[in-house]
Formats: sequence, structure tokens, C-alpha cells
Amino acid sequence: MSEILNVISESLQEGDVDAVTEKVEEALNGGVSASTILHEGLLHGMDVMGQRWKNEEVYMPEVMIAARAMNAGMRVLKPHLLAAGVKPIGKVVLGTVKGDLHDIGKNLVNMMFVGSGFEVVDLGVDVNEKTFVQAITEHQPQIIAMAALLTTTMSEMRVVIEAVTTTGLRDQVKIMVGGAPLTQSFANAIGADAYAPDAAVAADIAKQMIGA
Amino acid sequence: MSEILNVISESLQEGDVDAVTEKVEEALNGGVSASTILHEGLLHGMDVMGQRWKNEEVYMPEVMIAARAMNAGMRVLKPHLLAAGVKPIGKVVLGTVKGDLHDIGKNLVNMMFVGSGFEVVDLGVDVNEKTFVQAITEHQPQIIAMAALLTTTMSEMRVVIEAVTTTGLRDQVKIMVGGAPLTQSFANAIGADAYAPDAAVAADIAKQMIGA
Amino acid sequence: MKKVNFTQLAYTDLDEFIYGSALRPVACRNGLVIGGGRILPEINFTLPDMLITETTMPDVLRQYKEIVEGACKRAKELETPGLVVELELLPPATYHPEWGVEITKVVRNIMNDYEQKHGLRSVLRITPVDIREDKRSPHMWRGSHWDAIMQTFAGCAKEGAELLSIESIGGKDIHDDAVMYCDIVKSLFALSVLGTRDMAKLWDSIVRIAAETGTIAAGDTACGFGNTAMVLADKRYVPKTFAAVVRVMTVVRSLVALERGAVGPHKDCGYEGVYIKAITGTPIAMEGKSSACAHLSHVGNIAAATADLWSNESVQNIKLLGGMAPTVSLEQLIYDCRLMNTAAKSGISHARLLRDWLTDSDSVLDPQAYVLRPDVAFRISQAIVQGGSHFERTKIAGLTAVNELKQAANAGNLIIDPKEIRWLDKIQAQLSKVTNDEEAFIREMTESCKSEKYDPAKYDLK
Amino acid sequence: MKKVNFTQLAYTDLDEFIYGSALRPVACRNGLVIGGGRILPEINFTLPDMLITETTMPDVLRQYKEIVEGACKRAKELETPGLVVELELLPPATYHPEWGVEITKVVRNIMNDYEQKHGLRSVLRITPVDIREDKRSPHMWRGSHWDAIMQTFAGCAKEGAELLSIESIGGKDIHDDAVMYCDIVKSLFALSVLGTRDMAKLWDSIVRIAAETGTIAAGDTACGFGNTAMVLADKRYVPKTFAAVVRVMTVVRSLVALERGAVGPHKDCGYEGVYIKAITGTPIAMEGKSSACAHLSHVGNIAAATADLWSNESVQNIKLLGGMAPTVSLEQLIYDCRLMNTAAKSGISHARLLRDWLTDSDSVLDPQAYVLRPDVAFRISQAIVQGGSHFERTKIAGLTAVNELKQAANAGNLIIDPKEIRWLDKIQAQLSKVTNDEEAFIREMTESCKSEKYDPAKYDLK
Ligand SMILES: [Zn+2]
Ligand SMILES: [Zn+2]
Ligand SMILES: [Zn+2]
Repeated sequence: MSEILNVISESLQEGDVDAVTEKVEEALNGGVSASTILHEGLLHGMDVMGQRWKNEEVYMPEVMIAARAMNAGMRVLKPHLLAAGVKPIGKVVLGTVKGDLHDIGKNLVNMMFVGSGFEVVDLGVDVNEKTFVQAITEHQPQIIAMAALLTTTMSEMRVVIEAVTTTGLRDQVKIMVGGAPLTQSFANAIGADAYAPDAAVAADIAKQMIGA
Repeated sequence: MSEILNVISESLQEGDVDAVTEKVEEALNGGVSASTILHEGLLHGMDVMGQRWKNEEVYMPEVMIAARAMNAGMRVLKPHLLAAGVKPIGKVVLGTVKGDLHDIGKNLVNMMFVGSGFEVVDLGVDVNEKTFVQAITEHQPQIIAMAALLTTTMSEMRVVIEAVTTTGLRDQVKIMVGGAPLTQSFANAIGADAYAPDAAVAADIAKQMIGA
Repeated sequence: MKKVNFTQLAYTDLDEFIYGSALRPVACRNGLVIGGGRILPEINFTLPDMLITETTMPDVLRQYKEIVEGACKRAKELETPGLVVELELLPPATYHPEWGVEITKVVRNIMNDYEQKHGLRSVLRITPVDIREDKRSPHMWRGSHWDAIMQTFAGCAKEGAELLSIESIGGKDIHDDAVMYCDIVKSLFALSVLGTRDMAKLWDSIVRIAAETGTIAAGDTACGFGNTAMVLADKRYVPKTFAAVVRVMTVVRSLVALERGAVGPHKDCGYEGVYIKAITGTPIAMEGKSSACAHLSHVGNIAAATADLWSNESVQNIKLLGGMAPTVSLEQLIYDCRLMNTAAKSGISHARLLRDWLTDSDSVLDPQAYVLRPDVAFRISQAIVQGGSHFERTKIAGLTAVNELKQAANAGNLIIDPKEIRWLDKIQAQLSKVTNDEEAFIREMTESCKSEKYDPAKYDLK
Repeated sequence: MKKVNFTQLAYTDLDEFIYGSALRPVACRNGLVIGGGRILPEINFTLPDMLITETTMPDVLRQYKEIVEGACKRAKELETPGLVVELELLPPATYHPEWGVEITKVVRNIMNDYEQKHGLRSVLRITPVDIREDKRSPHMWRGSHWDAIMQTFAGCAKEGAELLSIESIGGKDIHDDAVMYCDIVKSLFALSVLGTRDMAKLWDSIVRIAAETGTIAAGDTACGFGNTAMVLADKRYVPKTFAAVVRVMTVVRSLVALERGAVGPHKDCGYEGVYIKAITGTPIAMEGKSSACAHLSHVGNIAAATADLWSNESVQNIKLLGGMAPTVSLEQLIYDCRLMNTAAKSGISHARLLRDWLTDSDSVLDPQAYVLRPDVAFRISQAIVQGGSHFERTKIAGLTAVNELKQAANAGNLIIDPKEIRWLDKIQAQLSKVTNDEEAFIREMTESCKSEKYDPAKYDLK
């Protein structure tokens, strides 16, 4: 790996937004392809952080801060990736379901997705089925990810899946669900494609699901 | 109430099998109708015991012993009831489902049914769906009552209900279910007509269900 | 700004700081006294997987009926000397105060019944959900969402809910990020500026409703702050040391309820209750091992050491083999209370022994447990009440907690992973750098805390 | 008939009769000692609503994996010094011993993993289900059903299950009716004649398998007898006094396992364990408040007083808010053990204090709790071991229990409903009338106990 990519990866691991921005620009100017910067710089750095997290060497904020730097790098990189026809490994529409105001788990999942190279459209909390359906039409994601933290909102996921099915969009997207009161068997029962038992594994499961 | 019916009721409450048998015969010989003996003698006595049980004045064995005496009285009375065209308030086919050897709860329910004037066909424990279906054809009950005490046998109830439906017998019977791991919502989910949260209330629920 | 200013601890003797007894016990209408010498169970519950709508309301009411009927029946069978039932409303039942009121009626009816027929003395705590977290809430202290909360309090109080509580969320808009990024300065801002300001307004209103309805302004909990950090720490997302320091910093925020006239019992899911009790002498609800149904924790025993009510936090109404889960939970609470009350009945020195075993059994293994030690809570509380403002107090809370944890680790009284120690240094450095000028701090943070979720105008900050 | 005849108590000093310590501790292969000075958690579990068939076996194995993985992970996080996992097989996994063996492998693999990687010391108890209760079982001591049970023991032992246990059902065919009708004479017959005979044959075989596989013949439980009565008493179907007397009468039956060479730890769901420990000095598993998930009880605290393993009895693998139910249960067990071990560590006199609070907190309120008092268990055990035969001992057990309960009620040490006292008189009268001639008793009962369920030929009785 060339020196500059190394620096990008390491700056990202340190969460240094300025350095990442600057070095990505420098690499582009130096003729490194956007795709190489993405994979061997940014995603490489995120991969290292992901490994260190799995090895219990770092905590989530350190991964989050790296992901924030990744986001910064992506802002610079995105037009170049588009121009070169490089696509993100996948696009995810994400939200906490209607009636549920829980935010933090969803935000963690968001960052894990970003760190794995997904493009994420975060619909926020208290998202009803219409908004999910609309977002599929508008953003054409491969994946819909829903969170629910209450026993009295988890069944809103069923409502969303039914709405997606009724509008004929079910074949276009994989649907994954997560949240404290959920289980694999609930996910199966409502017709979801996957269940993430934990925010930390959501992105891995998503990758498997779309073969990325 | 005439003196002899009173004596029958009281003997029954004491669980005195011999006295009940004797007095029922005496009443029949004295020209009291079988139906009157049943309702104002035997069932009256069971009613009193049921009330005393609800008021926490007696324990279940005392009710059970009364029910045993009721059974003895019924043995004398039955041909006369048949001759007079008097029918039991209902017929119940009862059993613990396949794979489940639990007996005691089912036996309690049996006795509660008998004490309420039902005719009971007890299929025993570990009863598979075929045996239930056969019993409907053979005994023409109004009610099927099933028990399951294990989380790994409760779903056998679903199997039975499906078998009853498939064989076209579903409209002929009401189905009630009970047992420690069950809930009303499980009963609803498998298509049962009623759920008995407790052996003590099973007969009351059954009566309501068939409008007896 | 404070109505009552707690500048010293209510307790002077650590030996008296103990479960079941509070210096300022709370007497309820039916004579049941909380903190009057024995610890009592407080049962919590939620609905199973179901939606709450106009259509499902009959089912919803049936669920609550079944739960409370089951709980009261078991409490009676186990001859419980007293019972607190907490009705933590779900969002729709606060958005529609009339639903909350209807649920209260159903629950209260059963409780009345068991009191009259079986002599089971019970008290109902009502906890509306703080729907001001909804982005559509126009303002923290007025408008539709505020009104719905207050109507819920007033309506439920009239129907027999006697203890008024809430898990208020003022500052959570900032604090969620503070936890996710382990940003202790943001945490300080959220708790000491936004949180305390909100608490003052909120509790002034609740105290007024309590006075008008003859009920008790009980207390708040920093659940959305401290427990969020704790749960993330338990998943190893954030360091336990961070969660422990945040816990201590929530003290100043939750104390505001008492400053504005609340009298306890403090709500269950705020472990800062230990400090509240030390400072104010009012009784507290706590939750520990018996609330594992709601969240795992590292404070299963120590949480009981100074508790006056013992809670299970929350459990869905689902069937376990032994019965419905809330009934099962209550049985466990009752036995825990029985044990503690039996020890207490045989003398204060025995109660202290049990308190200390409860304490020592957890405190060495986890920093979050360590800061709940009665002696530690005493020392840190003493430091906190030296602070002049909420801002200053919260900063003191954080820094003192860091010191206590470091000393404990050095002395071998607390086992912390070196990774965790590193975070203590980080927190200390960040907190130490914060200006002492509150106004300057607010300006600085308002500048840097731009986010979609946080709207200063809702707090009347520009 | 007995290999070892226990004619006096192992304990001479009531003060030493305490939780966590047994006179004859059991050392496992990995060095974990049960009854060696500290009480350890024993986690139990069952599957959620699902069928067990050839087709669902992959799902079944996934379930067990998830359960044990979750339990081991939490045990490690809470730094548990040792863990016993009980695998109570469901009927299909005993009818098909190869399924039981497969499940054992999966479970044991995870336990090995946590032991090697994280130093979590754990031991597996295997409990086949006693499928001889099936009417199709040709005989109690030979034939298809007996063979399947023994194959299960041997197969699982080879795969790393180290403690062999069973809830055996010899005599249950009669005893179910005895409970339903509160017929203490039938109970006597079921326990002292059928039960003890069956236990001798059964445990001779299990002890042999243990010797052959280098595992430990642990112990039995009269769950199907004593707990059936207890659960019905809790529903108010049968008097609690009846259930209490039956409990004491089960002692003689369960003791047979030890007479034939079992060495403990006695299985959890037999509260007669207290007596087994008093008489033999072997460690016992007990279950109390933390087993409310499996069944409510009136012995939530007292059950812990002399326990060496602390169990939750059973819980389905379903999701609670805090995690999967078995994980939640284990956390509660761990905290209970922590508290008891902390007290014990600060001295035997402290352990005794805690033991006595656990005892006193329950024993006055319920006869079933009262007979578990260490002092009462001591006195009754002393009477029991005076009996020459199992028959005589069981009769003594019942009559002595009646006396103890009456005296306690008279002295105000036990509150019993007058209705309940009436039943004590009844039981006493019935038991007193029973002949002392065992052979005559057997003849008489075989005559009068005609029932569809009971077939004397299966016990080699004519
Ligand atoms: Zn909370
Ligand atoms: Zn709560
Ligand atoms: Zn058992």
C-alpha cells in the first residue's frame, strides 16, 4: 500500500477529520484512483477499527469517531466515485418505526453501515410505513433496516412490511430488523429477511444478505 | 326440595358413595323423576361443593370425593335418564396431547366437568391427532378439551386442530385448551375456541361456550 | 433559582444510611409509609407485543387488568405488608391523556378491591412518558406535548394515582450524542444546563398538580442519561468508567426535583437515587438483580443497599412457566424485601451487616457499582453540595467521581481494566479544561452543539 | 437392601449446617468443588414453543447453543467463580438417546470453549426424562424405556456430562391420585414401597454407569411427588399442610440414591435436599425465589439456607427486555450467590446470620417453608434415621412432620389456617392406623390401589 493511503487509513483510525479530508484531496491530486482511496484508505482504516473493536481493544466511540472521519473523506471522494462509476457496496434506508422515539441504537447502526461502505439514508425516528415506502421509491435502496425498542411498536414493522408488499416493492429490497424486544422468530414471523441481534453486527449481516 | 333429594345432595357433599347410590335408587323407586334426582339431588350437591370451593371453605379433594359420589349416583341414574330422553348438558372428549405424559391437571378437569353435569370421554395422556379425530366421530362430543404442560408439546394442539379441520369436523365441536405454558393469545393463534387458565374454571368456561 | 438549597447532607451518620429507612419517610393516604423502617416491593410492567390504538384499547385494558390482578393476588398470598404499583404509561397513553386516565382507573379499581377485601395496602405511582422527546413538541415548557403530560398527571392523580413521577428528558437531545461519542463535556452541558433548567420548570408544574390533587410529587430519574450509558457499557460499547462518571453527574440534575418540592420516593430506574437519599433524606426506589428482566447490570446487589422500594423496572406481560412474568417478578421482589426486612427487624447492626454485604459483593468488580457504595456516595455527595450552581455541582460530581475511582483502583478496592483507566484520564482532562464561567460555557456549547435534534429555542436559549 | 445405611446424621452441629459448605464436597474433573465453601449458580432452561422432531433438530440444537452461549457469556462478564449447567432433556431426546447425546455435545463444546478461552469453570449435569412414566414402558427395570434412559446416561456421560441425575417416577402412578385426593396412606405406599424399590434398582444402574464413565452419580429428586403437591397447594387445591407432610415423606425415597452410592450434588427441584444434606453430608442444589420463573412458591428464601448450588429450575428460551430469559435468570442466580458468598467470606458466624434470616423470613408464614428450617430438618431427620426400613422411616417422617407442624402452630412459630390444622389431624389419624407389617401393608394396598395407571407387575409385585 502506498504511503498516502497508509496515512489516510491511520488518520481515519485516529478520527482526525481534517487530516483525512486533506490527505484524500492530496491523493486524488496525486492521481490515486477514487476507488483505491476508498478501499485501501478509508475502508481499510474502518476495517482495522472494526477488528480492534472485535478484539476488545477499543470502544464504540473510537469506532464512531473514525466513522465520522470516514464521512468527511467520503464528502471529498463522492463526486470522483460517481464520475468513475464506482458504487457504494449498497444503499440502506434506516429508521425507527412509528410511535418509537428511540434514537441511539439506530444511530449506532447507521455508523456501522457507513463504516462498512454502505450509503445510508437515515429517516430518523417515529417513521411510519408511508415514509418507508416513499423512501424505497425515492432512494432505491437494496436494504431497509428498521428498529423498534418497545413491545408496543415492534408490530409496526409488520405494518411496514405489509405496506412494502402491497405496493409491489417487496422484491426490490431486503428487510432487516432489530431492537431489544425482537427475536429471530419474530423476524421470521413478520416476513423480514434478517434479524440483527445487536447494532455491532448489523452491517456484517447486511453485507452477507446482499452478497457484498 | 323434598327430603330424599336433600339427603342425596348432602351425602354427595360428604362423598358417601354408598349412601348416594342407595338414596338415588330409593328416590327412583319412590317415583321421583330421574331428571329431578339429577338436577335437584346430584348436581345440587355438586353446586354446593363448587360454591364452598370458591369461598375457600374446602379443598379440591373434598370436591373430587363428591364428584366420585356423583359418578356413583350417575351409574344408577343413567339408564333412567336415557329412557326418559334426558341428556347430559354436554359431552366432552378430553386428553393430554401427544408427547406429553402429564396426567393430574387433566384428571382435575375431568372431575370438574363431571361435577358440572358433563359426560366425559377421557382419552388419557399422549393422545395424537388421529385419536382425537376418531373420538369425535365415535362419541360426537360438543367439546374437545386438550391439555399440554410442555412448551415442546403445546404446538401439538395446533396439529390436532388442523387435523379436525381437515377432516371436516371442525364445525361440529368447540375446542378448548389449557396448561401451564399456554395463554389466551396462543389459544387464539391456533384457532381454539376457548382457553382455560386454570383447571378449576374449565367447566364453567365450557358451559358458557355451549350455552348450557 | 432553587427553592430549597441542599448545602449539606441530610445524613450525618453513615451507619444510619440504610435500606428501608429514610430520614424523611413519605406517608401515603392509606397509611402506608415509604422509608418508614421496611423496604417494600414496587412492581413494574409493560404490555406484550401489541399495538395501542383506539381499536385495541379494550385489549390494552384487559392486559393491565390481568397484570395488576395477578400481582395483587400474589402479593396477598405472600402476605406482603405493602405494595407500590408503578404505571409507566406508553407513549400513546400520554399523547391521549384520556387513555392514561382510563388505564389508571382500571388499575386503581383492582388495587382498591384488594385493599378492601384482603387488606393489601398498595399505592399507585403514575409515570407519563416524556413525549417532549418528540421532535414535533413545539417547546419544552408549553404547547401540545407539555400540555398532554400535565393533563395526564392531573387526570391520573384524580383517579387515584398517588405518586407522581417522570423520566424527564431535558438535555437528552444533546446527551444521546454525548454517550455515543463518550463526550463528557457535552454530557456536562446536557445535564447541568439543559437538564437542570428543564427539571426546575417541569417539577414546579408537577409539584403544583400534586398540591392541587392531594397527591405526592415523588421524583424523577435520569434513566435516559445514566441508564443509557450503563446499557451501552454493558454491551462494551462505552467504557464502564464513563458510565460510572455520567451516573454521578446525573445526581445534580435529578436533585432539582427535590429542590422544587418533590418529596420522594425517587423513581426506580435512576441509580443516582442513592445520592438523592444521602443529600435529602427522602426515600428512594431502586432496582437491581430483580430488574434483570428489563436490563442486565453490574449493580444487582449493591442497588438494594439503601433502597426503600425495590423494583423490577419493567417486564412484558408474557407467560413464563411459573405464571405471567409480572407476577413472577413481583414474587422475586417480595422475597428480596422479606430477607432485608427480617435482617432489619433483628436490629440496626444486622441491617448494616446485610447492607455492607450487598455493597461489598458488587463494588469491587465494577466502577458503576463502586460509585453506589454508601460511603462513596456520602463522600461524593459532600463534595457536590459544596458547589454553588448546578453547573458547578455537576462538574464537581464528575471530577470527584473520577478521583474516587482512581483511588479505589490504586488501592485495589476496585478492579478496572487498564483500558478503562485510560478513559478516566481522558474524562478528567476534558472536564478540567471546562471554563468556570457558566454563561461562557453555554455560549460555547450552543455554538458547537448544532444538531438536527437539539433546538436551543425550545429551552428559551437563543 | 441398603448398601450404605445412614443411621445417624452426618452433621452433629447445627451451626455447621449451612449453604455453600457440605461435609462431603464433590470435586469435579476441572477442579471445581461443589459444597467446598461457596454456593454456585446452576442454570436450567427449556425450549420455547416448538416441536422436537428429526426435522426440527437443527433448530433445537441452535436453541441450546444460543442458551448456553448466552449463559456462559454472562457468567464470564459477571466473573462467576464456577457454573453448573443442567441439561434436563425433553422426552424426545430421551426416547432417542442419540439426540440427547448430540445436544450434550453442542452444549459441552461451548462450555469447553469458555473454560479454555475465558477461564470459566463449568460442569454439566445431565438429566434424562424418566420416560418409564409412559404406559407403553414394559417394565420399570428392563425393556425399551429403561434401556433408552441408560443409553442416554452413558452416551451423554461420554460426551462430557459429568453429573448424572434424574427425577425418577417410581410410585408416581399411585402418587398422582394420592395427591389429588389427599390420601396420605396411598402416598406412603407410593413413596416407601414403590418409590424406594425403584430408586434402588435405578440408582444401582446409574452408579454403575458413573463408575464406567468416570462421572458422578449425583442425585435424584422427588419433584413429581413433592412439587406436584406444592404446586397444587399453591393453587389452593390441596392443603399446604398436606404438601408439607408429603415433602418430608419424600426424604426417605430420595435418600435411597445415596444409599446406593450417589454422592451429590442432589438435584434442584427436590426440596427434600435439606434432609439429604443433613443425613449424608453431601452437597445439594436448591431452588427458591429465582425459580419463580418455573413455579411460584412459599419457600423463596429458606430454600437457600443450606444450598450448595442455587438453581432457577427451568425457563423457556424467550426474549425478555433485558435479554433471553435463561441469561436473565442466571444473572439473578449469580447475584444471590455473590451475596451469600460475601457473607460467608466474612466469617462462619456471618454466614449463619444470613442463613437464619433466609430461614426466618419464610418459615413462619407457610408449613412447607417451616419443614425446610435447618433446625426442623435436623430434628425430623434424626427421627427418620431411627426407622429400620424405608417403610417405617417414611411413616416416621410423616408423623414427625405432623407433630412438628402442630407444635409450631401452637407455639405461634407458624401461622396456619384452622382449615389446614384440621388436615393435620386427618393425616395423623390415617397414618397412625397403618399397620407396622410392611408385607401386610403391601398386600392391602395392592388390593385397594387397582387403577388403570398402576401395574404391580412392572415392579415385580404380583
Ligand atoms: Zn427508565
Ligand atoms: Zn422504570
Ligand atoms: Zn423438577
